Amino acid sequence: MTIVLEAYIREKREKKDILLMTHIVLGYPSMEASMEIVAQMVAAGVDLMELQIPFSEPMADGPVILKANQKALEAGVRVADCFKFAKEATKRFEIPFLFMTYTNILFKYGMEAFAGDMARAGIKGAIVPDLPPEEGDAYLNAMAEQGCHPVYIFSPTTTDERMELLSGKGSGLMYCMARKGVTGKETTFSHDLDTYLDRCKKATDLPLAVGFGVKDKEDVAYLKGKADIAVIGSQTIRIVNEQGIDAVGPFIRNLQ
Amino acid sequence: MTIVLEAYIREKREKKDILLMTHIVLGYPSMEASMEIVAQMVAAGVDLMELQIPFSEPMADGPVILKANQKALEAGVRVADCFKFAKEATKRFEIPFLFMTYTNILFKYGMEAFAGDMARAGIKGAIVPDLPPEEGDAYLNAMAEQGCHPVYIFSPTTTDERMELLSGKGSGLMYCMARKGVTGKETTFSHDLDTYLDRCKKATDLPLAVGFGVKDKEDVAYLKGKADIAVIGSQTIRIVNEQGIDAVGPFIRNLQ
Amino acid sequence: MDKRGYYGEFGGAFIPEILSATFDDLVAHFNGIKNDPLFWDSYVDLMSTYSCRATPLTYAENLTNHFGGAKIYIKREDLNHTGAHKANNVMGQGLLVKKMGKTRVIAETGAGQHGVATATMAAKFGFDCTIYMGEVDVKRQRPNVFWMEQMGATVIPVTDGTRILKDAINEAFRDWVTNMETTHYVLGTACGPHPFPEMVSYFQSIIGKEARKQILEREGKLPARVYACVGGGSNAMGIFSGFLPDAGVTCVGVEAAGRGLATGEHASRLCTDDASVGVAQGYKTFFLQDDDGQMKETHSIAAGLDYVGVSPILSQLHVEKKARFESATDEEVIAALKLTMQKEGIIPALESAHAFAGAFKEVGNLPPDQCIIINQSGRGDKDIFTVADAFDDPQWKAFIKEKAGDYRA
Amino acid sequence: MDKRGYYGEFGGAFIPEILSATFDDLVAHFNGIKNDPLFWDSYVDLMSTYSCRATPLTYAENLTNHFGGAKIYIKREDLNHTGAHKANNVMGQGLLVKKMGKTRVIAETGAGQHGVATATMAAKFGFDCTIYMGEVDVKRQRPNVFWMEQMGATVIPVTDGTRILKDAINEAFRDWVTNMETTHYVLGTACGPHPFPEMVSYFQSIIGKEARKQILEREGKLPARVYACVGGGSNAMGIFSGFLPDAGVTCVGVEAAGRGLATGEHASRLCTDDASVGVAQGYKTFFLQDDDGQMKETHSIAAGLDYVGVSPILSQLHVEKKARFESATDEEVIAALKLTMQKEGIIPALESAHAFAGAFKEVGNLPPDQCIIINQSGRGDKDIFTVADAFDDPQWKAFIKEKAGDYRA
Ligand SMILES: Cc1ncc(COP(=O)(O)O)c(C=O)c1O
Ligand SMILES: Cc1ncc(COP(=O)(O)O)c(C=O)c1O
Repeated sequence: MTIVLEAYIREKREKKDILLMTHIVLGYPSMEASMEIVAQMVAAGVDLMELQIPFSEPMADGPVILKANQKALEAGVRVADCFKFAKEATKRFEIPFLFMTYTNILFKYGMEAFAGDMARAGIKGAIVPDLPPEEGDAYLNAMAEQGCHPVYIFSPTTTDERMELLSGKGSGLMYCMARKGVTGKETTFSHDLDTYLDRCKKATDLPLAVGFGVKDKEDVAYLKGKADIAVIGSQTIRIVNEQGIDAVGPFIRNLQ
Repeated sequence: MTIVLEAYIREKREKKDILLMTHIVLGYPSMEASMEIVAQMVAAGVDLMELQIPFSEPMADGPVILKANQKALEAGVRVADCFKFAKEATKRFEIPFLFMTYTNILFKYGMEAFAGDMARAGIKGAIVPDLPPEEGDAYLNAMAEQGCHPVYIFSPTTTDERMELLSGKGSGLMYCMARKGVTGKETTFSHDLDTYLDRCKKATDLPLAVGFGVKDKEDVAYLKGKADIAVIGSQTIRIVNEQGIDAVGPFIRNLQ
Repeated sequence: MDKRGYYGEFGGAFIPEILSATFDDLVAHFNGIKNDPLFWDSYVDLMSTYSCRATPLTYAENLTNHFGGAKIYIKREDLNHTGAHKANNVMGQGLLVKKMGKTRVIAETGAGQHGVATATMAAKFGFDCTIYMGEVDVKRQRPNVFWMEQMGATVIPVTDGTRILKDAINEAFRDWVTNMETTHYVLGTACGPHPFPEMVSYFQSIIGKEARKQILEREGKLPARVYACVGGGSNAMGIFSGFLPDAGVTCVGVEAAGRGLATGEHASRLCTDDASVGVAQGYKTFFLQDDDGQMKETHSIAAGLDYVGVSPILSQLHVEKKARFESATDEEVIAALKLTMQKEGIIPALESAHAFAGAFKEVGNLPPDQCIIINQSGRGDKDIFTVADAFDDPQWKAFIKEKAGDYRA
Repeated sequence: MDKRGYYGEFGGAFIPEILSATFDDLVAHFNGIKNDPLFWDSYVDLMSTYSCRATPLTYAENLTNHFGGAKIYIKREDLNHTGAHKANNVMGQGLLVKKMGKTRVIAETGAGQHGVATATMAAKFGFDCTIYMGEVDVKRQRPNVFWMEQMGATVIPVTDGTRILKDAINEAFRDWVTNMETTHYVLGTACGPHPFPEMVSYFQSIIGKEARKQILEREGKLPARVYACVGGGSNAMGIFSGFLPDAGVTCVGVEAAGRGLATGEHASRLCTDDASVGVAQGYKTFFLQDDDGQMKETHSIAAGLDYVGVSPILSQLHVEKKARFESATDEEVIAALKLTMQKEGIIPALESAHAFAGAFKEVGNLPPDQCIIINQSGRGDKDIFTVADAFDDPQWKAFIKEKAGDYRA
């Protein structure tokens, strides 16, 4: 099953220059709203989605996603609610979903239990930014046992050697941070990015998803031919904050 | 002339059980008021008076006299004004007057000049509480040259030996502090005081003036037979503060 | 990334990919100085000319008589430049930053002591400096903010999360992942990803080294017990490290019991069952967290102890029973502070006063031929606003109101 | 009463009769300890276990580079327990009080440092303690008042006279003449009647002894100049005494020029012609006084320098040209304080910042192969209210207003 996600991406890519992956924080602004946002996104043609299980210490997230995490927790979102949500979403919608969250959520749940419930909920994989492969034995074993994809991250500071290590540990796709820093800040798409993406491509056979600062049609267009997937993170939360849930569909449609 | 003051006191004492010496701060509450207070006091039968030249740092004075010093200075009283006052008072009134002040006033004026102007103003002597004999050579010489009395102070902590030293240096009268502390606080007239005054009497042939905390008829009566002079200091200032200048005469009359 | 700094099951380096190379570099440099015999000397030289190491070991005769038990000695980290043990760590890391060729430092701060220490170090070494501080702490420790700013640092109040120490740490990491080429994150306690717990303990071990030598000189024997307050655990690690190998010495860490352990409003992670093992802020240790792994709100009168996690090294000492952990409530701490001021003329920081309170509960039961050491991690005059509030001092309030009136005019 | 402690025409003991025996006793005890070789050792022992003597001598590399002249060293009295050189004098007198068998101490205080130091010493030695402090100073140094009270001292605001340091001294004398059997007056500076100028200088000479040794160790030669601020003169006497016999060393005392010497609103007694010789507070020296001998109002941003008189020993050094006296304005002092904080991470007290300001004016003219020492008599964090006001810090004001709001609620 580990090749399921890759196969899906390659298949889709034959029809589209670039795929879209979006990101939401579960329970922000509410569980119902989250489901509605997913529906709009899927309807608008999103190809994959990250569902973030909120955590109180989202160290790698910038202000927009950070606040969404907090609000969701304040509203009482529990990990169990996220699994319930996942089960429903994967049932209702055809696209693959990934969990995104931090180590402690998995650790407290128990790695094996987490991976098992994930698989049962139909979630294809997970992105855990504070769980590097060096700390990941239990996680990797549990994911492998359940046939879930552990998605790793390349960053502009990752060496070629380390890219190969990460590529060997991860599966499904490779998440490439377009720049340093946390989510939600501006990114300048430039020659440096091209060189870096070339390095990424050389280091792995996995499909490349590029995120961090991808926010509009222009950014997405720039990535065509350089990556397989453009990841829209903070920007959809911003759209929801500023224009309401119903603006999400049009926003996504406009990106392509 | 050095025996003039002593002679006056002895002569008066033949007619009175105890003499009264009062104290005022020059310029408090005003120069005119000071003169009026002197007039009332003399009329009421006071035998000697201390005229305090105000000083900004009256270290040995308690709150009542301290405040009077400050107020007088704030009102602009200068040392020259005090000499003028003295000249007029000694002309108008028959009783002997002493200056009371602190070393710096004499020092800045110049010891010789001060003693000279004092003598010319008809002032009989001076009490300078922060000028012990050890520091007093220039002062003693100047006073002697002008025939003015340097009045020294006995305190309850003064040893017999030191009393003799002080007695040898001073003249006119010996000022005996009735207790420790600064002017203007309560004194308990008790057996301890008697023993102390006996020591004083043994140590000097000069007339004894007892001050610090002498405030009413009863206190004055207590001192009869034990001292030659009762000194009323802060209490007259309190009377002026509380009842006005015209209360001074009756207060003094009532003491005897 | 090789050695991950584990102490039993605790520690590790749970860091975002982007910091991987930065940590490799940091570990390499840290290993470099550890293996360089001249480095420690240069560190001691800096600390004894810029700060006042060796800090004294003070015999507290009046407190000893008051309790009638073992002799009480106080290790005086309050006399350090900037007023706390934080200077040790910060100056050590400053030397490291110079070696690494970086030009900017960032730090989190809770009580403000670590922020002041870092701003001070940055001024001395000529680094740019940004300090992250929870908004709640900015308010309770304004004097420290003022001094940090005057020394040229930028202080950024953190308005996310619970707006205290842990949130400042997150925010510092967010800065770091953006600026790691130029910037070193001067973590202030023996927590966080490897090599921080080891590195901070290494610099702080100067306390224990000195204290051990001093007590042997003074008493000719080792102390029965050594007390330290435990926030992140750096001052405790600092003094404990001098005595851990000694079987006869009990190391006692005192955590913040806040309004009482039973109320849940505390910051005790090791001496209660309220905490459980988790992974956050880059390392694995006991955290005060709920079943989902969300961090709880903590409470302590001492901003510097108001933290959800604790040094992984202390967690392991706890599990192995090589150190004992106790707690003191806000109220007990205020009482200990008052007693220490009035008996010895010494003002412990509210953090440090936890160690005093912990020791006071026990010292009377020890025989007079034994001695104990209390680590006074810092001085309390930085805490005047908090202490005056805790003491409910009417004259202080009147003064502040008058001052405010002047400012309004 | 025998030896009256004269330095040229300055000094003496102009004391009320009632204190005569008390001073005899004090002089006898002081002579006793001076001639007891063990006393100095016990004093150094106390200071190195209770405070952190020897205080460090810090090389100020950044300031040195900034001015491009002689190397700047800073003698770190700020690292003393209680934060200033005042501790030296107070602890010394504390030992003396124990020898005299008295049970109560009183003191005047201006900046509050001497009050805090005395309250601290009283707590440690178990003495009752009353501190006299001008009402104006109580207001500008409230934090110090708070700590004195917490350490068990009674602080009495002096509402007479100009309500600053000199008035507090008068008031302390008034207490003393009432309670001399039980009470020792711990005068805080090298002023007042003999033996205080000599005695305070004796205890403070520990600064100069250390500094001389330290600079020889570090530089292999003596400094070209030694700078100290001059309030009453105790920290200046303390450091100068280590170098006075050395012909090549110029001792420079820096007085408070306040709003400018020309404005008359200052506290400079030796470097201007505004002062003249007089007798007050028990001794003869240069005072800021009018023609009648009434003391003038003085002004300095630093409460501890805001004093009309000056040590008779310094007056004599001035007259004999064995020391040089300069001044620094409030404004220059603030600038020197800022520069020192930002370049070195060191916060001098406002008093001490006068010494820095004085040195900064000259050091650029000295060749780089020479060195100077600045005596940092105290640390500046006690001055936060004054410094924040001088810097006109809007955030500080906002903080105070908010705090006041909380108290009103
Ligand atoms: C004076 C003082 N002591 C103790 C602590 C707690 O930290 P740690 O446990 O790392 O020593 C702090 C933290 O700010 C502090 O300022
Ligand atoms: C820090 C500091 N420095 C200097 C002084 C001035 O006193 P002195 O001239 O006696 O050293 C004071 C007085 O309070 C002070 O607190």
